[in-house]
Amino acid sequence: MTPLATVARTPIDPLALLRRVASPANGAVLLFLGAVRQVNEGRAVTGIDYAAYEQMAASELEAIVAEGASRFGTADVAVEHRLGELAVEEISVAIAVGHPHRDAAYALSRWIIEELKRRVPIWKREHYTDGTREWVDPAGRPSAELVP
Amino acid sequence: MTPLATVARTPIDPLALLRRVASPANGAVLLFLGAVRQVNEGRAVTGIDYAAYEQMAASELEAIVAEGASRFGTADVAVEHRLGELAVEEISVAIAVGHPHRDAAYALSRWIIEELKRRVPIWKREHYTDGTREWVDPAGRPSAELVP
Amino acid sequence: MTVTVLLFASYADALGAASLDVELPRDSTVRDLVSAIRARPGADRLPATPLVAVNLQYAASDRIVLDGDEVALIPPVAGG
Amino acid sequence: MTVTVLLFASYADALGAASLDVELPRDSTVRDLVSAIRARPGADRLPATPLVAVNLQYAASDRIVLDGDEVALIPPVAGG
Repeated sequence: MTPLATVARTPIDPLALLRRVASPANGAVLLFLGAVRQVNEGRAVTGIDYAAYEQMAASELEAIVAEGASRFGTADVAVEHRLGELAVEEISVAIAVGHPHRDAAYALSRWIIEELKRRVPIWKREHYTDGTREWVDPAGRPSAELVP
Repeated sequence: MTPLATVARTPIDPLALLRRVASPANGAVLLFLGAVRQVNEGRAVTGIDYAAYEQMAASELEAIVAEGASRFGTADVAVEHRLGELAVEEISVAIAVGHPHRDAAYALSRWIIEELKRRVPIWKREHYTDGTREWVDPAGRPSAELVP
Repeated sequence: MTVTVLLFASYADALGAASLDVELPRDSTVRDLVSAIRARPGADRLPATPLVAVNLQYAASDRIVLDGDEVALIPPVAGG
Repeated sequence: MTVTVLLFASYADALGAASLDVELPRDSTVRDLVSAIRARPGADRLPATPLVAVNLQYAASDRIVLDGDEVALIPPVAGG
Protein backbone atom coordinates (compact mmCIF):
# COMPACT_ATOMS: atom_id res chain seq x y z
CA MET A 1 0.00 0.00 0.00
CA THR A 2 1.12 3.62 -0.40
CA PRO A 3 3.29 4.84 2.47
CA LEU A 4 1.35 6.69 5.17
CA ALA A 5 2.56 9.58 7.33
CA THR A 6 0.20 11.19 9.83
CA VAL A 7 0.36 13.77 12.60
CA ALA A 8 -2.78 13.47 14.71
CA ARG A 9 -4.38 14.46 18.00
CA THR A 10 -6.22 11.18 18.45
CA PRO A 11 -4.74 8.05 20.12
CA ILE A 12 -2.61 5.86 17.90
CA ASP A 13 -3.95 2.42 16.97
CA PRO A 14 -0.89 0.17 16.47
CA LEU A 15 -2.98 -2.62 15.00
CA ALA A 16 -4.29 -0.35 12.25
CA LEU A 17 -0.69 0.46 11.27
CA LEU A 18 0.24 -3.23 11.30
CA ARG A 19 -2.69 -4.03 9.02
CA ARG A 20 -1.60 -1.25 6.71
CA VAL A 21 1.86 -2.74 6.10
CA ALA A 22 0.76 -6.38 5.80
CA SER A 23 1.53 -7.97 2.44
CA PRO A 24 2.20 -11.50 1.17
CA ALA A 25 5.60 -10.23 0.01
CA ASN A 26 6.76 -9.39 3.54
CA GLY A 27 8.70 -11.92 5.59
CA ALA A 28 9.30 -9.31 8.29
CA VAL A 29 7.13 -6.66 9.88
CA LEU A 30 8.49 -4.32 12.51
CA LEU A 31 6.48 -2.01 14.74
CA PHE A 32 8.26 0.61 16.81
CA LEU A 33 6.29 2.40 19.50
CA GLY A 34 7.57 5.41 21.40
CA ALA A 35 5.80 5.94 24.70
CA VAL A 36 5.79 8.45 27.54
CA ARG A 37 8.15 7.31 30.28
CA GLN A 38 7.46 7.84 33.95
CA VAL A 39 11.03 8.92 34.59
CA ASN A 40 13.23 10.96 32.28
CA GLU A 41 16.79 11.86 33.23
CA GLY A 42 15.99 11.23 36.86
CA ARG A 43 12.85 13.39 37.04
CA ALA A 44 9.38 11.93 37.69
CA VAL A 45 7.14 12.75 34.75
CA THR A 46 3.33 12.81 34.94
CA GLY A 47 2.72 13.49 31.25
CA ILE A 48 3.94 15.21 28.13
CA ASP A 49 2.35 17.63 25.76
CA TYR A 50 3.48 17.45 22.18
CA ALA A 51 3.28 20.60 20.06
CA ALA A 52 4.13 20.90 16.38
CA TYR A 53 4.38 23.20 13.44
CA GLU A 54 1.68 20.97 12.11
CA GLN A 55 1.79 21.61 8.40
CA MET A 56 5.57 21.35 8.23
CA ALA A 57 5.64 18.33 10.57
CA ALA A 58 3.23 16.56 8.23
CA SER A 59 5.27 17.44 5.15
CA GLU A 60 8.62 16.48 6.77
CA LEU A 61 7.16 13.18 7.95
CA GLU A 62 5.79 12.48 4.47
CA ALA A 63 9.21 13.24 2.99
CA ILE A 64 10.92 10.89 5.45
CA VAL A 65 8.47 8.09 4.77
CA ALA A 66 8.75 8.52 1.01
CA GLU A 67 12.54 8.63 1.15
CA GLY A 68 12.73 5.61 3.46
CA ALA A 69 10.35 3.61 1.28
CA SER A 70 12.42 4.38 -1.78
CA ARG A 71 15.84 3.80 -0.15
CA PHE A 72 14.87 0.45 1.35
CA GLY A 73 12.65 -0.75 -1.48
CA THR A 74 9.23 -1.21 0.11
CA ALA A 75 5.96 0.70 -0.05
CA ASP A 76 4.79 -0.82 3.24
CA VAL A 77 5.54 2.00 5.63
CA ALA A 78 3.11 3.69 7.99
CA VAL A 79 4.09 6.33 10.54
CA GLU A 80 1.92 8.24 12.95
CA HIS A 81 2.92 10.88 15.50
CA ARG A 82 0.55 11.96 18.21
CA LEU A 83 0.12 15.57 19.35
CA GLY A 84 -1.52 17.08 22.44
CA GLU A 85 -1.50 15.93 26.05
CA LEU A 86 -0.29 12.39 26.71
CA ALA A 87 -0.24 10.48 29.97
CA VAL A 88 2.54 8.12 31.03
CA GLU A 89 2.53 4.91 28.91
CA GLU A 90 0.59 6.51 26.07
CA ILE A 91 2.06 6.05 22.60
CA SER A 92 3.58 9.18 21.10
CA VAL A 93 4.84 7.68 17.85
CA ALA A 94 4.32 4.45 15.92
CA ILE A 95 6.39 3.28 12.97
CA ALA A 96 5.28 0.17 11.10
CA VAL A 97 7.32 -1.26 8.23
CA GLY A 98 7.01 -4.41 6.19
CA HIS A 99 9.78 -5.85 4.02
CA PRO A 100 10.63 -9.18 2.41
CA HIS A 101 13.74 -9.38 4.66
CA ARG A 102 14.31 -8.62 8.32
CA ASP A 103 17.68 -6.89 7.86
CA ALA A 104 16.06 -4.17 5.81
CA ALA A 105 12.99 -3.99 8.08
CA TYR A 106 15.16 -3.25 11.12
CA ALA A 107 17.34 -0.79 9.23
CA LEU A 108 14.37 1.08 7.77
CA SER A 109 12.52 1.28 11.10
CA ARG A 110 15.61 2.65 12.79
CA TRP A 111 16.33 5.08 9.97
CA ILE A 112 12.82 6.52 10.19
CA ILE A 113 12.84 7.12 13.95
CA GLU A 114 16.27 8.78 13.77
CA GLU A 115 15.23 11.03 10.87
CA LEU A 116 11.98 11.87 12.63
CA LYS A 117 13.85 12.92 15.77
CA ARG A 118 16.36 14.88 13.72
CA ARG A 119 14.08 16.96 11.57
CA VAL A 120 10.34 16.83 12.17
CA PRO A 121 9.26 20.07 13.89
CA ILE A 122 7.63 18.60 16.96
CA TRP A 123 8.36 19.68 20.53
CA LYS A 124 7.56 18.14 23.84
CA ARG A 125 6.96 19.71 27.22
CA GLU A 126 7.32 17.39 30.16
CA HIS A 127 5.05 17.79 33.17
CA TYR A 128 6.69 16.94 36.47
CA THR A 129 5.21 15.74 39.75
CA ASP A 130 5.96 19.14 41.34
CA GLY A 131 3.58 20.82 38.87
CA THR A 132 6.28 22.44 36.70
CA ARG A 133 6.53 22.02 32.93
CA GLU A 134 9.56 22.26 30.71
CA TRP A 135 10.26 22.11 27.00
CA VAL A 136 12.71 19.31 26.31
CA ASP A 137 15.80 20.57 24.53
CA PRO A 138 17.80 17.65 23.13
CA ALA A 139 21.29 18.75 24.09
CA GLY A 140 24.03 19.33 21.58
CA ARG A 141 21.93 19.12 18.46
CA PRO A 142 23.89 20.78 15.68
CA SER A 143 21.21 22.87 14.04
CA ALA A 144 23.31 23.69 10.98
CA GLU A 145 22.84 20.14 9.67
CA LEU A 146 19.24 20.82 8.84
CA VAL A 147 19.93 23.70 6.49
CA PRO A 148 20.20 22.79 2.80
CA MET B 1 6.39 -8.61 33.87
CA THR B 2 8.32 -11.89 33.77
CA PRO B 3 9.71 -12.71 30.35
CA LEU B 4 7.51 -15.02 28.29
CA ALA B 5 8.58 -17.67 25.78
CA THR B 6 5.98 -19.83 24.07
CA VAL B 7 5.84 -22.40 21.30
CA ALA B 8 2.21 -22.86 20.28
CA ARG B 9 -0.06 -24.31 17.61
CA THR B 10 -2.63 -21.51 17.86
CA PRO B 11 -2.45 -18.23 15.92
CA ILE B 12 -0.26 -15.53 17.45
CA ASP B 13 -1.98 -12.45 18.86
CA PRO B 14 0.52 -9.57 18.47
CA LEU B 15 -1.58 -7.24 20.62
CA ALA B 16 -1.44 -9.65 23.56
CA LEU B 17 2.37 -9.61 23.35
CA LEU B 18 2.42 -5.81 23.16
CA ARG B 19 0.23 -5.58 26.26
CA ARG B 20 2.54 -7.98 28.03
CA VAL B 21 5.63 -5.76 27.58
CA ALA B 22 3.91 -2.43 28.34
CA SER B 23 5.31 -0.62 31.36
CA PRO B 24 5.55 3.02 32.49
CA ALA B 25 9.33 2.56 32.50
CA ASN B 26 9.51 1.89 28.76
CA GLY B 27 10.14 4.69 26.31
CA ALA B 28 10.42 2.19 23.47
CA VAL B 29 8.49 -0.91 22.52
CA LEU B 30 9.45 -3.00 19.51
CA LEU B 31 7.42 -5.76 17.91
CA PHE B 32 8.99 -8.01 15.31
CA LEU B 33 6.73 -10.28 13.29
CA GLY B 34 8.00 -13.00 11.00
CA ALA B 35 5.46 -14.03 8.38
CA VAL B 36 5.13 -16.58 5.61
CA ARG B 37 6.22 -15.05 2.32
CA GLN B 38 4.57 -15.84 -0.97
CA VAL B 39 7.92 -16.14 -2.71
CA ASN B 40 11.10 -17.59 -1.25
CA GLU B 41 14.30 -17.72 -3.28
CA GLY B 42 12.30 -17.41 -6.45
CA ARG B 43 9.82 -20.21 -5.75
CA ALA B 44 6.09 -19.56 -5.25
CA VAL B 45 5.08 -20.74 -1.79
CA THR B 46 1.51 -21.62 -0.81
CA GLY B 47 2.23 -22.28 2.86
CA ILE B 48 4.70 -23.61 5.40
CA ASP B 49 4.46 -26.23 8.06
CA TYR B 50 6.58 -25.69 11.12
CA ALA B 51 7.72 -28.73 13.09
CA ALA B 52 9.70 -28.71 16.32
CA TYR B 53 11.33 -30.80 18.96
CA GLU B 54 8.76 -29.15 21.13
CA GLN B 55 10.16 -29.61 24.61
CA MET B 56 13.65 -28.55 23.60
CA ALA B 57 12.34 -25.66 21.47
CA ALA B 58 10.44 -24.37 24.49
CA SER B 59 13.47 -24.65 26.76
CA GLU B 60 15.87 -23.07 24.23
CA LEU B 61 13.42 -20.21 23.66
CA GLU B 62 13.09 -19.69 27.40
CA ALA B 63 16.87 -19.65 27.75
CA ILE B 64 17.20 -17.07 24.95
CA VAL B 65 14.52 -14.83 26.45
CA ALA B 66 16.03 -15.06 29.93
CA GLU B 67 19.53 -14.35 28.64
CA GLY B 68 18.34 -11.44 26.48
CA ALA B 69 16.37 -9.93 29.35
CA SER B 70 19.39 -10.14 31.60
CA ARG B 71 21.91 -8.87 29.00
CA PHE B 72 19.85 -5.87 28.01
CA GLY B 73 18.37 -5.08 31.42
CA THR B 74 14.64 -5.44 30.96
CA ALA B 75 12.06 -8.00 32.04
CA ASP B 76 9.65 -6.88 29.34
CA VAL B 77 10.22 -9.56 26.73
CA ALA B 78 7.61 -11.82 25.17
CA VAL B 79 8.31 -14.27 22.36
CA GLU B 80 5.97 -16.69 20.67
CA HIS B 81 6.69 -19.16 17.85
CA ARG B 82 3.90 -20.81 15.97
CA LEU B 83 3.93 -24.47 14.91
CA GLY B 84 1.79 -26.38 12.43
CA GLU B 85 0.44 -25.40 9.03
CA LEU B 86 0.60 -21.71 8.16
CA ALA B 87 -0.76 -19.95 5.09
CA VAL B 88 0.97 -17.08 3.31
CA GLU B 89 0.92 -13.87 5.42
CA GLU B 90 0.33 -15.75 8.67
CA ILE B 91 2.66 -14.86 11.54
CA SER B 92 5.22 -17.55 12.39
CA VAL B 93 7.04 -15.69 15.14
CA ALA B 94 6.46 -12.59 17.25
CA ILE B 95 9.03 -10.88 19.45
CA ALA B 96 7.90 -8.02 21.68
CA VAL B 97 10.36 -6.09 23.83
CA GLY B 98 10.00 -3.02 25.99
CA HIS B 99 12.93 -0.93 27.24
CA PRO B 100 13.48 2.56 28.62
CA HIS B 101 15.65 3.36 25.55
CA ARG B 102 15.21 2.61 21.87
CA ASP B 103 18.85 1.66 21.19
CA ALA B 104 18.57 -1.27 23.56
CA ALA B 105 15.07 -2.18 22.34
CA TYR B 106 16.30 -2.54 18.74
CA ALA B 107 19.44 -4.42 19.79
CA LEU B 108 17.54 -6.82 22.03
CA SER B 109 14.85 -7.53 19.43
CA ARG B 110 17.49 -8.26 16.82
CA TRP B 111 19.54 -10.39 19.18
CA ILE B 112 16.53 -12.55 20.01
CA ILE B 113 15.55 -13.27 16.40
CA GLU B 114 19.14 -14.14 15.46
CA GLU B 115 19.56 -16.47 18.46
CA LEU B 116 16.18 -18.05 17.75
CA LYS B 117 17.17 -18.78 14.16
CA ARG B 118 20.55 -20.08 15.28
CA ARG B 119 19.56 -22.53 17.95
CA VAL B 120 15.88 -23.24 18.53
CA PRO B 121 15.06 -26.71 17.11
CA ILE B 122 12.28 -25.72 14.75
CA TRP B 123 12.09 -26.76 11.10
CA LYS B 124 10.00 -25.56 8.26
CA ARG B 125 8.74 -27.31 5.20
CA GLU B 126 7.67 -25.10 2.35
CA HIS B 127 4.73 -26.07 0.18
CA TYR B 128 5.04 -25.02 -3.43
CA THR B 129 2.42 -24.28 -6.06
CA ASP B 130 3.34 -27.50 -7.92
CA GLY B 131 2.26 -29.53 -4.88
CA THR B 132 5.78 -30.47 -3.72
CA ARG B 133 7.07 -29.88 -0.20
CA GLU B 134 10.63 -29.35 0.98
CA TRP B 135 12.39 -28.96 4.31
CA VAL B 136 14.27 -25.68 4.29
CA ASP B 137 17.95 -26.18 4.99
CA PRO B 138 19.59 -22.84 5.79
CA ALA B 139 22.76 -23.22 3.75
CA GLY B 140 26.20 -23.09 5.27
CA ARG B 141 25.18 -23.21 8.91
CA PRO B 142 28.23 -24.41 10.84
CA SER B 143 26.69 -26.95 13.18
CA ALA B 144 29.76 -27.18 15.43
CA GLU B 145 28.97 -23.74 16.90
CA LEU B 146 26.04 -25.13 18.82
CA VAL B 147 28.02 -27.70 20.75
CA PRO B 148 29.21 -26.61 24.21
CA MET C 1 7.41 44.60 3.55
CA THR C 2 5.90 42.93 6.62
CA VAL C 3 6.81 39.31 7.29
CA THR C 4 4.85 37.28 9.81
CA VAL C 5 7.13 34.88 11.65
CA LEU C 6 5.64 31.85 13.39
CA LEU C 7 7.01 30.90 16.79
CA PHE C 8 6.72 27.60 18.64
CA ALA C 9 7.41 25.96 21.97
CA SER C 10 10.29 27.54 23.93
CA TYR C 11 10.73 30.32 21.34
CA ALA C 12 7.07 31.31 21.63
CA ASP C 13 7.50 31.37 25.42
CA ALA C 14 10.70 33.45 25.18
CA LEU C 15 9.15 36.06 22.91
CA GLY C 16 5.73 35.88 24.57
CA ALA C 17 3.84 35.34 21.31
CA ALA C 18 2.91 32.66 18.77
CA SER C 19 3.93 34.96 15.92
CA LEU C 20 5.70 38.27 15.26
CA ASP C 21 5.27 40.79 12.50
CA VAL C 22 8.69 41.91 11.33
CA GLU C 23 9.26 44.90 9.07
CA LEU C 24 12.01 44.16 6.49
CA PRO C 25 13.42 45.94 3.42
CA ARG C 26 13.03 44.07 0.10
CA ASP C 27 15.79 41.53 -0.69
CA SER C 28 16.36 40.81 2.97
CA THR C 29 17.78 37.39 3.78
CA VAL C 30 16.90 34.91 6.48
CA ARG C 31 19.96 36.22 8.33
CA ASP C 32 18.56 39.78 8.24
CA LEU C 33 15.23 38.50 9.53
CA VAL C 34 16.92 36.75 12.45
CA SER C 35 18.86 39.95 13.28
CA ALA C 36 15.63 41.93 13.33
CA ILE C 37 14.03 39.38 15.65
CA ARG C 38 17.04 39.42 17.96
CA ALA C 39 16.27 43.06 18.80
CA ARG C 40 12.93 42.03 20.33
CA PRO C 41 12.51 41.66 24.11
CA GLY C 42 13.10 38.07 25.21
CA ALA C 43 15.07 37.18 22.07
CA ASP C 44 18.28 36.94 24.11
CA ARG C 45 16.99 33.49 25.15
CA LEU C 46 17.23 32.32 21.53
CA PRO C 47 20.44 30.83 20.09
CA ALA C 48 22.55 33.09 17.86
CA THR C 49 21.47 31.28 14.71
CA PRO C 50 18.12 29.63 15.23
CA LEU C 51 16.80 27.34 12.53
CA VAL C 52 14.40 29.02 10.14
CA ALA C 53 11.84 27.42 7.87
CA VAL C 54 10.51 29.15 4.77
CA ASN C 55 7.41 27.70 3.15
CA LEU C 56 7.62 24.54 5.29
CA GLN C 57 11.26 23.81 4.47
CA TYR C 58 14.46 24.44 6.39
CA ALA C 59 16.12 27.51 4.86
CA ALA C 60 19.74 28.61 4.50
CA SER C 61 20.69 31.95 6.09
CA ASP C 62 21.37 33.60 2.73
CA ARG C 63 17.95 32.80 1.38
CA ILE C 64 16.01 35.90 0.28
CA VAL C 65 12.70 36.30 2.08
CA LEU C 66 9.92 37.14 -0.38
CA ASP C 67 6.65 38.87 0.30
CA GLY C 68 4.08 36.19 1.11
CA ASP C 69 6.62 33.56 2.27
CA GLU C 70 5.52 31.55 5.30
CA VAL C 71 8.40 31.96 7.75
CA ALA C 72 8.92 30.18 11.07
CA LEU C 73 11.63 29.90 13.70
CA ILE C 74 12.23 26.26 14.58
CA PRO C 75 13.43 25.43 18.10
CA PRO C 76 15.51 22.25 18.53
CA VAL C 77 13.06 19.51 17.61
CA ALA C 78 12.14 16.83 20.15
CA GLY C 79 9.64 14.50 18.53
CA GLY C 80 9.42 10.77 18.97
CA MET D 1 21.76 -50.68 26.77
CA THR D 2 19.07 -49.50 24.36
CA VAL D 3 18.92 -45.79 23.56
CA THR D 4 15.90 -44.34 21.83
CA VAL D 5 16.94 -41.56 19.45
CA LEU D 6 14.37 -38.98 18.35
CA LEU D 7 14.39 -37.88 14.72
CA PHE D 8 12.85 -34.79 13.17
CA ALA D 9 12.11 -33.15 9.85
CA SER D 10 14.52 -34.15 7.02
CA TYR D 11 16.32 -36.69 9.27
CA ALA D 12 13.05 -38.43 10.09
CA ASP D 13 12.29 -38.52 6.35
CA ALA D 14 15.77 -39.88 5.54
CA LEU D 15 15.60 -42.68 8.10
CA GLY D 16 11.90 -43.30 7.58
CA ALA D 17 11.02 -43.06 11.27
CA ALA D 18 10.35 -40.55 14.06
CA SER D 19 12.67 -42.48 16.38
CA LEU D 20 15.22 -45.30 16.36
CA ASP D 21 16.22 -47.76 19.05
CA VAL D 22 20.00 -48.10 19.06
CA GLU D 23 21.88 -50.82 20.94
CA LEU D 24 25.03 -49.42 22.56
CA PRO D 25 27.66 -50.74 24.98
CA ARG D 26 27.92 -48.88 28.33
CA ASP D 27 30.17 -45.77 28.31
CA SER D 28 29.41 -45.09 24.68
CA THR D 29 29.75 -41.48 23.57
CA VAL D 30 27.57 -39.33 21.36
CA ARG D 31 30.12 -40.02 18.62
CA ASP D 32 29.61 -43.79 19.03
CA LEU D 33 25.87 -43.29 18.86
CA VAL D 34 26.16 -41.34 15.61
CA SER D 35 28.40 -44.09 14.14
CA ALA D 36 25.79 -46.70 15.03
CA ILE D 37 23.06 -44.63 13.39
CA ARG D 38 25.15 -44.11 10.27
CA ALA D 39 24.96 -47.86 9.60
CA ARG D 40 21.18 -47.62 9.19
CA PRO D 41 19.54 -47.50 5.76
CA GLY D 42 19.00 -43.90 4.64
CA ALA D 43 21.58 -42.49 7.05
CA ASP D 44 23.86 -41.67 4.12
CA ARG D 45 21.62 -38.60 3.63
CA LEU D 46 22.71 -37.26 7.03
CA PRO D 47 25.83 -35.08 7.45
CA ALA D 48 28.95 -36.77 8.86
CA THR D 49 28.52 -35.10 12.24
CA PRO D 50 24.90 -34.21 12.82
CA LEU D 51 24.02 -32.16 15.88
CA VAL D 52 22.87 -34.22 18.83
CA ALA D 53 20.86 -33.11 21.84
CA VAL D 54 20.94 -34.99 25.13
CA ASN D 55 18.28 -34.17 27.69
CA LEU D 56 17.12 -31.12 25.68
CA GLN D 57 20.60 -29.60 25.33
CA TYR D 58 23.13 -29.60 22.51
CA ALA D 59 25.78 -32.18 23.37
CA ALA D 60 29.49 -32.49 22.55
CA SER D 61 30.58 -35.60 20.64
CA ASP D 62 32.61 -36.96 23.58
CA ARG D 63 29.68 -36.87 25.94
CA ILE D 64 28.88 -40.25 27.48
CA VAL D 65 25.34 -41.43 26.79
CA LEU D 66 23.70 -42.74 29.94
CA ASP D 67 20.82 -45.16 30.26
CA GLY D 68 17.63 -43.10 30.38
CA ASP D 69 19.06 -40.05 28.57
CA GLU D 70 16.69 -38.40 26.09
CA VAL D 71 18.68 -38.30 22.86
CA ALA D 72 17.76 -36.55 19.60
CA LEU D 73 19.40 -35.80 16.27
CA ILE D 74 18.91 -32.14 15.37
CA PRO D 75 18.78 -31.20 11.66
CA PRO D 76 19.90 -27.67 10.73
CA VAL D 77 17.31 -25.49 12.45
CA ALA D 78 15.11 -23.14 10.41
CA GLY D 79 12.79 -21.34 12.79
CA GLY D 80 11.63 -17.75 12.58
